[in-house]
Amino acid sequence: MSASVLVPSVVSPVVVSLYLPAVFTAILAALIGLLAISNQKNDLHTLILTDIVGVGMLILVAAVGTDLAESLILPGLVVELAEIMAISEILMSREMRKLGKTVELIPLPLNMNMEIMDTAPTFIAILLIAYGAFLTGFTGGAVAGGGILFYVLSKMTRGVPTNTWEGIAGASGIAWCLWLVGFLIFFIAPNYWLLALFLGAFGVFIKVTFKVGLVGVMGREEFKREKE
Amino acid sequence: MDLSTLGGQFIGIIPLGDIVLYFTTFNLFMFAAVLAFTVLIAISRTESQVEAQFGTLKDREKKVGKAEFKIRRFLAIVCGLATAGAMVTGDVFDFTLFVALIGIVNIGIVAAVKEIDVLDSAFQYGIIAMIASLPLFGGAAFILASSGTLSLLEIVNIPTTTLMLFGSILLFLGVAGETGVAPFFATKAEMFRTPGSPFLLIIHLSSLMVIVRIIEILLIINKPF
Amino acid sequence: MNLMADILLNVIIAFLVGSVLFGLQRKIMARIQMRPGPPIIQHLLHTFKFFIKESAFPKTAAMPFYIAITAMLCAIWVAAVIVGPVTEGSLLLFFAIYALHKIVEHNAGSSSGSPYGKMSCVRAVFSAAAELPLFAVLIIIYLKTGTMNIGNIVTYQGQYGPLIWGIPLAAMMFFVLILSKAPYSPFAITKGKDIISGYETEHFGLLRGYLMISESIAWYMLLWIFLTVFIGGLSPIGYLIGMILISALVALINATTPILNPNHSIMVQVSLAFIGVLGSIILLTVY
Amino acid sequence: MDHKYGKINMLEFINITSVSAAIIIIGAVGIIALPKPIDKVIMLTILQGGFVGMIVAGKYLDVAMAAALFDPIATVIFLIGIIKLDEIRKKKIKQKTQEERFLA
Amino acid sequence: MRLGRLWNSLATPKRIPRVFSIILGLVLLAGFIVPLTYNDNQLYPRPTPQLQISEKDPLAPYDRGGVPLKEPGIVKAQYPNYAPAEGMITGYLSPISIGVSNTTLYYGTSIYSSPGGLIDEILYYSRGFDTFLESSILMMAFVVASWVAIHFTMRRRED
Amino acid sequence: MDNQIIYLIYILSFVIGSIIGLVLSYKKYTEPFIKKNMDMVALIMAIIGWVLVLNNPLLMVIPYYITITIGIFLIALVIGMRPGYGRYETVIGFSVAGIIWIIRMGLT
Amino acid sequence: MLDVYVWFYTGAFLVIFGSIGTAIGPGVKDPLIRTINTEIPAIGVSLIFLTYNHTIALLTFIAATTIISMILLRAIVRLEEMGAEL
Repeated sequence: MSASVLVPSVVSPVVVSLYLPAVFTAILAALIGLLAISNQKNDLHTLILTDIVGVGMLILVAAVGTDLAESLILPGLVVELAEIMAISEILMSREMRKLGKTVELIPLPLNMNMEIMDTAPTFIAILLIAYGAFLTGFTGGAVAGGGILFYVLSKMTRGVPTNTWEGIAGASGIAWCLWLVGFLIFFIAPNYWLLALFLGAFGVFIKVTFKVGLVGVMGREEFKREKE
Repeated sequence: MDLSTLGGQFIGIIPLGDIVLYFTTFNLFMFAAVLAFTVLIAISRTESQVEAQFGTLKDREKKVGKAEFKIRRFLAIVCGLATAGAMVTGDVFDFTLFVALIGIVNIGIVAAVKEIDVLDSAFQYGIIAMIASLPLFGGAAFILASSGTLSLLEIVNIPTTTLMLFGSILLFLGVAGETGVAPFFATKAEMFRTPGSPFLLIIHLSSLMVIVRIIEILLIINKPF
Repeated sequence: MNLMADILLNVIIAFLVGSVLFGLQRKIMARIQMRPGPPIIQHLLHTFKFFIKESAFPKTAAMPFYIAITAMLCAIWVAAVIVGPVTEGSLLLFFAIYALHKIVEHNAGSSSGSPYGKMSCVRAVFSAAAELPLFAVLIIIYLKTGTMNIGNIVTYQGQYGPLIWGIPLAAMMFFVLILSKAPYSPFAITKGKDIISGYETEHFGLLRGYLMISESIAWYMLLWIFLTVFIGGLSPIGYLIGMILISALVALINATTPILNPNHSIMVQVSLAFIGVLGSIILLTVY
Repeated sequence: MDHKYGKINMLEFINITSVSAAIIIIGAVGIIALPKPIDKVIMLTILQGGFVGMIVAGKYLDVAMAAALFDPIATVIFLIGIIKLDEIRKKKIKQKTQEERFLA
Repeated sequence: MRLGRLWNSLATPKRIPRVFSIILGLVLLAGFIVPLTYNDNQLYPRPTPQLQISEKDPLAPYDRGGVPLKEPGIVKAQYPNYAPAEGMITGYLSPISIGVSNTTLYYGTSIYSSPGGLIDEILYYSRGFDTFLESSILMMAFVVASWVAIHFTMRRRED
Repeated sequence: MDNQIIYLIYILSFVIGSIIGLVLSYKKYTEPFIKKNMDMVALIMAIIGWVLVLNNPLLMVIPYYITITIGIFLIALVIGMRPGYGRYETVIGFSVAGIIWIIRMGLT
Repeated sequence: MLDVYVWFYTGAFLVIFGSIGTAIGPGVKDPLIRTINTEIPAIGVSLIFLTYNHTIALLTFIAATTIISMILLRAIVRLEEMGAEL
């Protein structure tokens, strides 16, 4: 394996030649999204359309085409995900307050008698969690969290009390601290970099998993609500 | 061109791998001021608004509930720390992340209130913050693509290209959107109608301080001479 | 020790001159409106008066905050004096101080719990949108002179003549900013009489005294920055005459114009800032 | 890729990449063109199938695995959403008609 | 006073996102004119796309050399002097990934090497502070969303 | 630094003079400004004050800052009087001093 | 090498086409349809990531897209259930 195959001294000409079309694609997509937003009066639609603007941002970052760019995509992605979640929650709470108690929320029984809903979720969820456990870090967290989320969403696990919720949130807070300790070890005691790496990777993994799993707990409220 | 032309005396750096925090008089002053405000917020109670009621002679008192108080104080402290970080970071992408953190926390501080109007402006502000993530990260990516580095301490020695100028304009728009600054303050001003002034202070503080800081960064990236 | 004495000296000068200028301004406004008007010393006496009055704190206030905010306002303007006349530091730092001033102004209003303070707070946030672009005039100065250091700007002007001829639009923008900080000005929406005294409504006694001290220092400092940056290298007498002239001009404008509606005030300032920045950049590229 | 078909030139283009590209484009056009949500979801699975093909062409089998795991999830989520919305809308129409009848 | 009415309408919260998107769109239009000068002397460059995979490298596309725990991989960082253990994480492979890379060519095994591998070097070490912020952003978003969900959406009958 | 101390002294003397002038004038005049009489004491003080300030090189014996301080104090006494009072005196004092100053300039 | 360009331009096409479809496609007044349409640009971005060999970013993006569409669907269903008129 020659060194140039491992790490070249400059960015490869393929990436350089693709930079212009990539940036144009991103700008076009963003423009379409922005124009649509500027014509949009419905708040929910605006929220959906911001997704496209986010796509433009991801392409802009990816177009740099280095390892650095890849590691910068992850924050962008996370910011996008995080904001969409917080804002959609605010939108719902606003509408709920606006309508007040006059409109009673009618809990609907959901009759989904699909074969796939009984067998698939457990299997897929287990696969995802196992796979996520291999990956660690952000990716692993997102994958495993997606598995948990999916499981919670499609299974009848009702009645998760607030305590459990706070417990999960607390666990992810501790995981965050683990990651922080790992980060500090890197610079205070560089000899133990391996320990720091493991702390960091698993801290972020646990944190992201639990956090994503929480979405499922929130989602359960809507999709699996039965007559109270 | 060096950093001391803009911010006064160069005091020192804190290296964290590729991300280097640096201090000039200017950065240090802003850092200290933001931290002072954060401490003040952490120890303060909230005020209660007293409003006259129609029809009677009674007053209505609007207070911040205990659960609301706790979460908002927590978010306000996080916001203060993030702002303090944004004051001293010497890395463009790190700065954008700090700004994104400030944006999401700001939304959170107002999302915890009950007034519909305030929630509405929180939502509109959130939408702007989401749209603004495009110019924010996109601008940083342009700067990276054209200069080959993200560290301000290196960029200061690189001659400006047109793409860097374009990237920094985008960066500025992104920061403006993410912190809700001119002329988008209208959404933000609406959010201040709710009680809880110490927490609202941090929203305003963060946006103004970040704007001051982004001007320094823009001047570092774009060297007119 | 010498530095400390220097700071103290400058702060006292700033306070006294600022107060007297405020008094002068009121006097001129009164004469224009055919009233006798208060003595010039009135504003200063008011400041002293508040220190011997009883201090009361509203029950609804956000406690340590409500008090600390006045001390904060004082501290940042003292810092401004240190940056300005004492050490001749970076203009950017002065910009930061001004931004902090906006924050404190905003929060002095809202921390009391009074509806008037709240209104003033909302307007302060709103007006920050307009005043910061005006303050961004400092960037134009940087583009023109290539430095942010006040001392270097003064030497630059010694070489090439006052900046007010080179970048008149920037000077205009800064003047609008100064105007917006003056009491009774068309842009003084945070202290408009429709909301009693704006953010100061619920600060009594000692606290009000501190607020007034810092306002005087702020007025002096804004004028000082204007004169130093745009005219440059004046003798103390020159500064005094310049400040009196600007105060008189501001008083003339204030006495003859109504206070604007908040939205309009903001948009007028934003439009002025827009014209100013664009025009200055065009002027810079032409020359 | 598949050079055993190399006799005819045209067939050289029929490799896994171009086939999946074609599938993807069909899926994309289908998603936009078809009006009914259920049809859209079916086209979405086609689109995702093409996407997995693309990844396989790039030989990133682990990514293909993850994509293969997540695609059905997306489908199921959309299905749940569609069914739920359908139910709500039907109920609303029913309520409306009932109200109209009551008024009449 | 048409101007006044325009100013009033610009200050309506509901309109601001739309105004912002129009302004942003106008600025982005300039992106078509700006000369996109790509500086190919970047930090952390990577080989040509698909090069490693066609060279039948089992660690593609994240192979940057190095021997696990012994020799650092090749990393072109910004400030090598501030990162004493540079390249070690890139070179590190977890036992699983060593096993996988010995048996097959077509799994981008560096994913299994997590913790370790190039992206981890950037994410946790040389630009670790970014990750710190990133995970904080995620955490704050979840704090906000879950707080709103718990206090408003779920307990709506209480107020 | 020394310069600044001197200016501080000037300002202080102005402030103190104004306060004293205000207090004394309130004692002296109990009604608002109605009569347009000239106050001789104030007139003399204003003339002396303005002459001292503008023409301090004439008194070579005393250091200039002391002269100016006294002059400013006297001016402030008159300016700082109750609203309406002391206006004409100030104008007259200023014009007398100005004439002297012009003559002095013309002679040298 | 050709593959890379096929991926890239297919991705770019999907991004632009999908964006247009999401913005003004038929029936996008229904938020559900609009959300399904956003999947097209998402796949396009995935292909562009694949072009640059951003493997880990690609994996995370696939997971994140699913989560985002779930969040959006939740909001849609919920708002519809409330009968909110936005």
